[in-house]
Amino acid sequence: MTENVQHAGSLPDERPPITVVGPIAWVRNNLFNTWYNALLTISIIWLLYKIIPGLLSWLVINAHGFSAPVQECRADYSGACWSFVSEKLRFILFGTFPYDEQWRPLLTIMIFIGLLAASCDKRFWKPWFLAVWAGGLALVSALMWGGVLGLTYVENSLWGGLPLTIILSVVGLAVAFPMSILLALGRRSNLPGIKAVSVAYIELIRGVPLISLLFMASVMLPLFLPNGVTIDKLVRAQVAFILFAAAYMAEAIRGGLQAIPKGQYEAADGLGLGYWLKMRKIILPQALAIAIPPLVNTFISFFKDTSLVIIIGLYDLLGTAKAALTDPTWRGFYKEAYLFIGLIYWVFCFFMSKYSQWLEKDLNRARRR
Amino acid sequence: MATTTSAAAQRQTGTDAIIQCVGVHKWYGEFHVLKDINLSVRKGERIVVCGPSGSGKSTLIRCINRLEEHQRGQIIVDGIELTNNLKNIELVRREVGMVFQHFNLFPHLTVLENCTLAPIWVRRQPKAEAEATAMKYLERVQIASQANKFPGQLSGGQQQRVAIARSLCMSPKIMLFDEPTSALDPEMVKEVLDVMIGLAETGMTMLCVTHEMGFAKSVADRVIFMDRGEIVEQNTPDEFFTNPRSERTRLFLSQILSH
Amino acid sequence: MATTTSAAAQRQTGTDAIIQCVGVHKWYGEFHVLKDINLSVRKGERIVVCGPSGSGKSTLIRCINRLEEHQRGQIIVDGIELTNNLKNIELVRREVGMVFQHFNLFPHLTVLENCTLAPIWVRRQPKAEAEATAMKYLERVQIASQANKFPGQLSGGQQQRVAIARSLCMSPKIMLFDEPTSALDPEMVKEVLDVMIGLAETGMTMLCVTHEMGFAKSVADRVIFMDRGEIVEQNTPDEFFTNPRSERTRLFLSQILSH
Amino acid sequence: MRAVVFQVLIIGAVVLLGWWLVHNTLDNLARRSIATGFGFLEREASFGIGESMIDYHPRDSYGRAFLVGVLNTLKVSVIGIIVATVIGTLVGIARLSSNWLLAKLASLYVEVVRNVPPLLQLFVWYAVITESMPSVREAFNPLPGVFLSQRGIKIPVPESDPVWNWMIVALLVGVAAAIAMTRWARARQARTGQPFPVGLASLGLIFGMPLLTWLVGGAPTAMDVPRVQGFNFVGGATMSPEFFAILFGLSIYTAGFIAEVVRSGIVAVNWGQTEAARSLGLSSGNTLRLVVLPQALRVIVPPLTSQYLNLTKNSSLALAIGYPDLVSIANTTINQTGQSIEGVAMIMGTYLTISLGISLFMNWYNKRIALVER
Amino acid sequence: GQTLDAIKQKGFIQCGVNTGLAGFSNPDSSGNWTGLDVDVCRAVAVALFNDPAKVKFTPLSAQQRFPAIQSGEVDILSRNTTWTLTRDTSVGLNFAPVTYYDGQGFMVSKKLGVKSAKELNGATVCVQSGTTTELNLADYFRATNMQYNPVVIESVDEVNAAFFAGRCDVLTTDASGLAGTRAAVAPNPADYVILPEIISKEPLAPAVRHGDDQWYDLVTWTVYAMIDAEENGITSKNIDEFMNSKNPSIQRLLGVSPGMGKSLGVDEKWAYNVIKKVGNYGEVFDRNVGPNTALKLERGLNALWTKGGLQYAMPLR
Ligand SMILES: Nc1ncnc2c1ncn2[C@@H]1O[C@H](COP(=O)(O)OP(=O)(O)OP(=O)(O)O)[C@@H](O)[C@H]1O
Ligand SMILES: Nc1ncnc2c1ncn2[C@@H]1O[C@H](COP(=O)(O)OP(=O)(O)OP(=O)(O)O)[C@@H](O)[C@H]1O
Ligand SMILES: [Mg+2]
Ligand SMILES: [Mg+2]
Repeated sequence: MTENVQHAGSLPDERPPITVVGPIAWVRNNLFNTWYNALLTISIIWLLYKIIPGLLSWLVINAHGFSAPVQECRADYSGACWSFVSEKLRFILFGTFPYDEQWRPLLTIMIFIGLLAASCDKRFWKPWFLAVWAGGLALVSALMWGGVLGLTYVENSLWGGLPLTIILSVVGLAVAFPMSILLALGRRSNLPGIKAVSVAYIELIRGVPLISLLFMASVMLPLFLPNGVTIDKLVRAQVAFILFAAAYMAEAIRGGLQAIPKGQYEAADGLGLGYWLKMRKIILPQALAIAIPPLVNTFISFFKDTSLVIIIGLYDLLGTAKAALTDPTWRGFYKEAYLFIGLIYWVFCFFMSKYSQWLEKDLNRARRR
Repeated sequence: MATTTSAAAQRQTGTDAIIQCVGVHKWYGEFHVLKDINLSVRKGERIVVCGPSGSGKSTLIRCINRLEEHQRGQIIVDGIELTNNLKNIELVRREVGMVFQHFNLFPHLTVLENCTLAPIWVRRQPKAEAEATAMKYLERVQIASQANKFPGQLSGGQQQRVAIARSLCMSPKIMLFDEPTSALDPEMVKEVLDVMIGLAETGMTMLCVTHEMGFAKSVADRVIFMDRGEIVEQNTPDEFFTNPRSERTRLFLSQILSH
Repeated sequence: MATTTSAAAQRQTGTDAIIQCVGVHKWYGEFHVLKDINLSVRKGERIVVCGPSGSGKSTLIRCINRLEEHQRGQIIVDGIELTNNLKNIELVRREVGMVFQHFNLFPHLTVLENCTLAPIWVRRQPKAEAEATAMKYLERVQIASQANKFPGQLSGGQQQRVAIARSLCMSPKIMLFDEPTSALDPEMVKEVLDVMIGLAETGMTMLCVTHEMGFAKSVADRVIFMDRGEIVEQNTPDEFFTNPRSERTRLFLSQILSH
Repeated sequence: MRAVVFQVLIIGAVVLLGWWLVHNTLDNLARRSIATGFGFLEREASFGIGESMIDYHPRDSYGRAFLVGVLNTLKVSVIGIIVATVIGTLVGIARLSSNWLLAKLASLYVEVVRNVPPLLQLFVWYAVITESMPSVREAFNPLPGVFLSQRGIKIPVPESDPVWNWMIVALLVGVAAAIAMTRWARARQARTGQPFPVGLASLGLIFGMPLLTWLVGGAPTAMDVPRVQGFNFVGGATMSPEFFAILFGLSIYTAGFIAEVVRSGIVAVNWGQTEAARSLGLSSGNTLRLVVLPQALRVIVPPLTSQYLNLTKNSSLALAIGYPDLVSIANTTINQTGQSIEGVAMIMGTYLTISLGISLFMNWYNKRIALVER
Repeated sequence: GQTLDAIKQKGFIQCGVNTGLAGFSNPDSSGNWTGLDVDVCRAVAVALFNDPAKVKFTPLSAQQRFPAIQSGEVDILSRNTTWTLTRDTSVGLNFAPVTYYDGQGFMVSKKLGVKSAKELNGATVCVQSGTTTELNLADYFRATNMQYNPVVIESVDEVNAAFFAGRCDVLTTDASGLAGTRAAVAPNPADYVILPEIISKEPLAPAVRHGDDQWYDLVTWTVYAMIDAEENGITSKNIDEFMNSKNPSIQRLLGVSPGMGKSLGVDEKWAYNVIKKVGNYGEVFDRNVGPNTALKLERGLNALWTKGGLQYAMPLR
């Protein structure tokens, strides 16, 4: 009789054994759950033990502080020379922008960061926010070029450092974006002429390294233009970036377009929406939402790739760091320089990549509604 | 009996025909989908198209608003011949509403926006007016309370009703339905059929591909039976169901009714 | 009545038990999922496990072929105790077929390849032999004609039948089913249940988590009711449905049958 | 009709733009009396190249110098793709490891490597390699005849002997035999059900055949062992620090992306697949090989292709750290001959060819493994 | 001429410099361009506009420099460029007087015990790409029938870093660069020696495009004026004392007796301004690369001809 009703009442929940919860269980389950994991854990700890002290001593313990004179650094190379960074900070960040006016690029950076941060919020994904961007860009041009509002004129050959990196990538992407939409639509068009031109463009550009495009822009562009016509170096780099970014973004958008079911096209056709109306109102809003994560990935790689303009002698962040290293007094501290700008690049890219991951999850959740 | 029908059909080819297909042929690559289709639909007529799967029903309907292109013959809709002329195609599409099997609502727009999009952008109506019209039709399909939801939040039957309302908002002269209930769960079929019957009662010209024989019986003026790309039989519903002329029709009906 | 059953249960704990759980406990982190499970299954017995959602039915079944690890107590399957010993686990798994709620067919292999994969690689059968066996079982589940299709081309009910055939191809001594019909459309449920009933008739030892009470009534030797990680009641189907002893069982049955 | 006009206009515009550029260029070239044509390729290059897979001397032609560059680029790309795939796969799997430390370390790797410009990473790797290696005189000698130093890795190579040629033939025969044996083993398994240790047997064949040939050929042991003479090692074969830096810099950078590709591919395979396979009694190795990987691959291959293309194109960064790749050599050529149009055209043409080749191959492969669905 | 008119019209000189070469052209911590090449451009700006700020600098890489001057992107190329026949002719440049006499040399680690470049057979050599150095190196080893193994890197700093890390046995570049590098970059300067052989002549001179002789003259004579000032002992500090000098050649130089400015088409006080605002050649040298800078270069070939060097100003008359 009793076996049938095995437990007349509900058994109490018991505490799990220590092999299931608690720090010991955690260590067992996460570090030593199999023999090879145990082996791995031990070798990793050994490796960290070997690397970290040396790194720490160079970075911190033996390092020379932010105000150490260069002679002190030269006397002892066993630690980092952080005074290099403090000495060259403004040059690395702003390049050859007139020293007394460097609050302007600083403000520019902050405006961009503010705009970018705001753009991350979906509540701002409204048409009027484009106007905010336009206003922001106008303000930034006024700040950087000057010549208005009592600001002295600063020509763009003097721009450099972080503002240049940001301007190249933001403006590049902003201009490339509409182009890439056209290219993506062109590639999926059923007009053979348009399709051929789009495919040829995308594949040609994607098939060659950006560096050779930049190289062409710097060395050969003068040959392509009518005699005597020259184009500003910044503009050339910017154009090369736009051409390149457009091809890559077009492919990301094409992925989004392909994900839109055929029924959406047919329904739009059935309502009598013309081609452009159909694209603008029905297809693109959906396709772009799908394409956002790969687009953000493209943004990240382009932000990093701005470092290639060094090839054509523009001082972006990497360029200013290298130029800072040519100061006779401060030659040789390239580890410190690279570490510093590497960190700046990393911070920007890391936030973008985290954001894209978050966005992807968020959009997927929204789509499953 | 048969003579009456053919006489009626004869009369329909007259000038008040709103859709006219003359010797229409269509190929998909090598495959001959539509073979010499002659069809004429009067204003206000309600036609049900049926036939086995793959017989070209969808293709025919889709040719009428040029979602597919035919290769031979003429299709004239509301006095406009369908050619490659983009302007004409857009004109025709404004007058022809289409309801798809899979609804094809725009998922990024609310129900109301789905309904006002085309009136605002194609008919250039003021937004307020378009919304008023939309609400009117949404009420007619008994879904006005959901106007601000997104399609993804509605059941299949509700979605299909929105799709019908969306077409109606363009005040089309003709409505085409391509198996509007076949993607729905059985319980939801009735909701949609009711709406369609209501629509039929207003005198709308309707061309409907469906296997809902109850619907055909109660509202159709004419039933068209297609097989292998041909129109095998056209008849009144009564005749069609009780006294089909062709052997094929009989076979088809026996299958569908036994189901 | 009750005494007979308990006597039967007593006998089952004897040596011919093919599955034996003794005082099994399991935790997910802090959460105590299985509490002191004692269960013994004879060869050829057909057991249905039911109970409210989250009561640990799946977990119990999954412990039996070690897809989950238990932390206390003993599980002995076909004479082999389940411990961390990988060899033993693989031996047990060969003898235990499992059918999942979501089929888990291998989408990159044809139906036939799905069925022959394990016999070839685990039982080392020659391909021709494995295929012959597979075709035999595919015929038994009435799907032999689909042998060369890919799972993606089949309906849910067909897929689940393939999944059953796939398990049978390993000639397991025990079959475990974890809600095999709950992901199916109503029409397809019957197809699968028919196959399972057929299987039960061959005398296969079966442990089946299901809410199909009709199935339980017609084939189960014993119904086990679980709640909050405990086995609350074990009984013959007749007793279980008509005269449940525990209050909880009664509540559960009232809900499920009213459904 | 409108569409036709539109297309004609667009193509017309493209052609016009092209004509305008060509016209300007010709005009400018004439105006500045700059020579054109590929005649310069036959002129003497008269600059040295640090490493080359074929014989090269400064008195060789520009054309040959360029070929050296192309081969060097191919070398980095091909080996880089292999290394990056291996590292990336390992890191991707490590991110999914149940070992917390390993998983965290792997994600740290990915986050760092993906978010720092590759050019910067190359500088760092080059500095690390050149600074951490001992000098020639103090070269690290882990195996007899193998030396690690600031000049790179030196390994002994056998002195020329006809047996070595025969061994290469034997190697090829071994590979062919291994392929044949794999076929046979598959047939045998189909027939009898008995699997055959194909992996081990193939290894045996591929290495055993040359070994046998070597023994039969009288086992010549004369090796060209690297030894210090003057400034450097002479003899043996070299892998230079530049090659290492570009190879590992690119591989490690690209591996960060590949790791994510692999991880997402594996995650995309439903856990139920693994459970189903395991509950059929398949071992974990067979589960991975027969069930998980074939499904993961179809998610992995398309993005993997882009990564391969990126790696190939990024190899053009080699000029920053002194590896004589095709861009580096073309740059020097352009500088000396002033024929920038031809030079850049050759650079772009070569990369385009390589890229299209990779794309074609990967697309073919992708099609082969595509899933059939309803 | 065309170029000079254009310069006068836009009001500044566009000067192409190196993207960064210590002592010759490099931006300082506040982003101002400094260096010997930079000062030459400033001097020309002073001669023309009497304002050292009326010059804009375009940093150019080795590949870019010739297209830049050819296409008119820059008006003057003051970028440590070696004066060669091909560059004078087929690239289409006119070289102003040499501002720095250099020659390509070798630096090696003391530990190797090498005394002469003749002993370098089999050495690994670090060299910067895209310059004449790369060719001279090949020529030298071919001429002496020795083997070498080049490591060709794009930027000077990377070349230097590689050498001091021990990647190469030999560092080759212009001797000026070698000395400077040893002084400033070497972890321990005493560990390195510069070999006595100079394997090439590297006269570094500012250059202008063919086609505007007036502009060329102005650049040429600005350089001569600076050298001439040093010959006469005139510096930016003491120049005002010389205004009363009775020496007619000084009077001509400083514009006290007019004529020189007019024939160049600039202000009569052009040379005065140059020396006052930029300095004479010696001052410029000392300020940028001289023994008191981090580069610690000796005058050597760049001493005045009167002191055993090669710097020799043509007579201003
Ligand atoms: N895009 C296409 N390319 C080639 N063949 C097509 C295409 N679309 C449809 N077909 C073929 O044309 C024939 C008619 O298709 P249609 O969709 O008109 O049939 P249907 O009568 O609507 O059938 P169902 O009841 O299954 O919807 C079918 O055999 C179909 O396979
Ligand atoms: N991997 C896991 N980690 C933590 N908790 C889990 C895990 N798997 C299951 N659980 C929890 O364990 C309990 C029992 O789960 P189980 O799947 O066995 O229930 P079930 O009886 O099969 O329910 P259902 O009828 O919903 O399938 C549930 O409360 C569930 O939330
Ligand atoms: Mg159809
Ligand atoms: Mg369950």
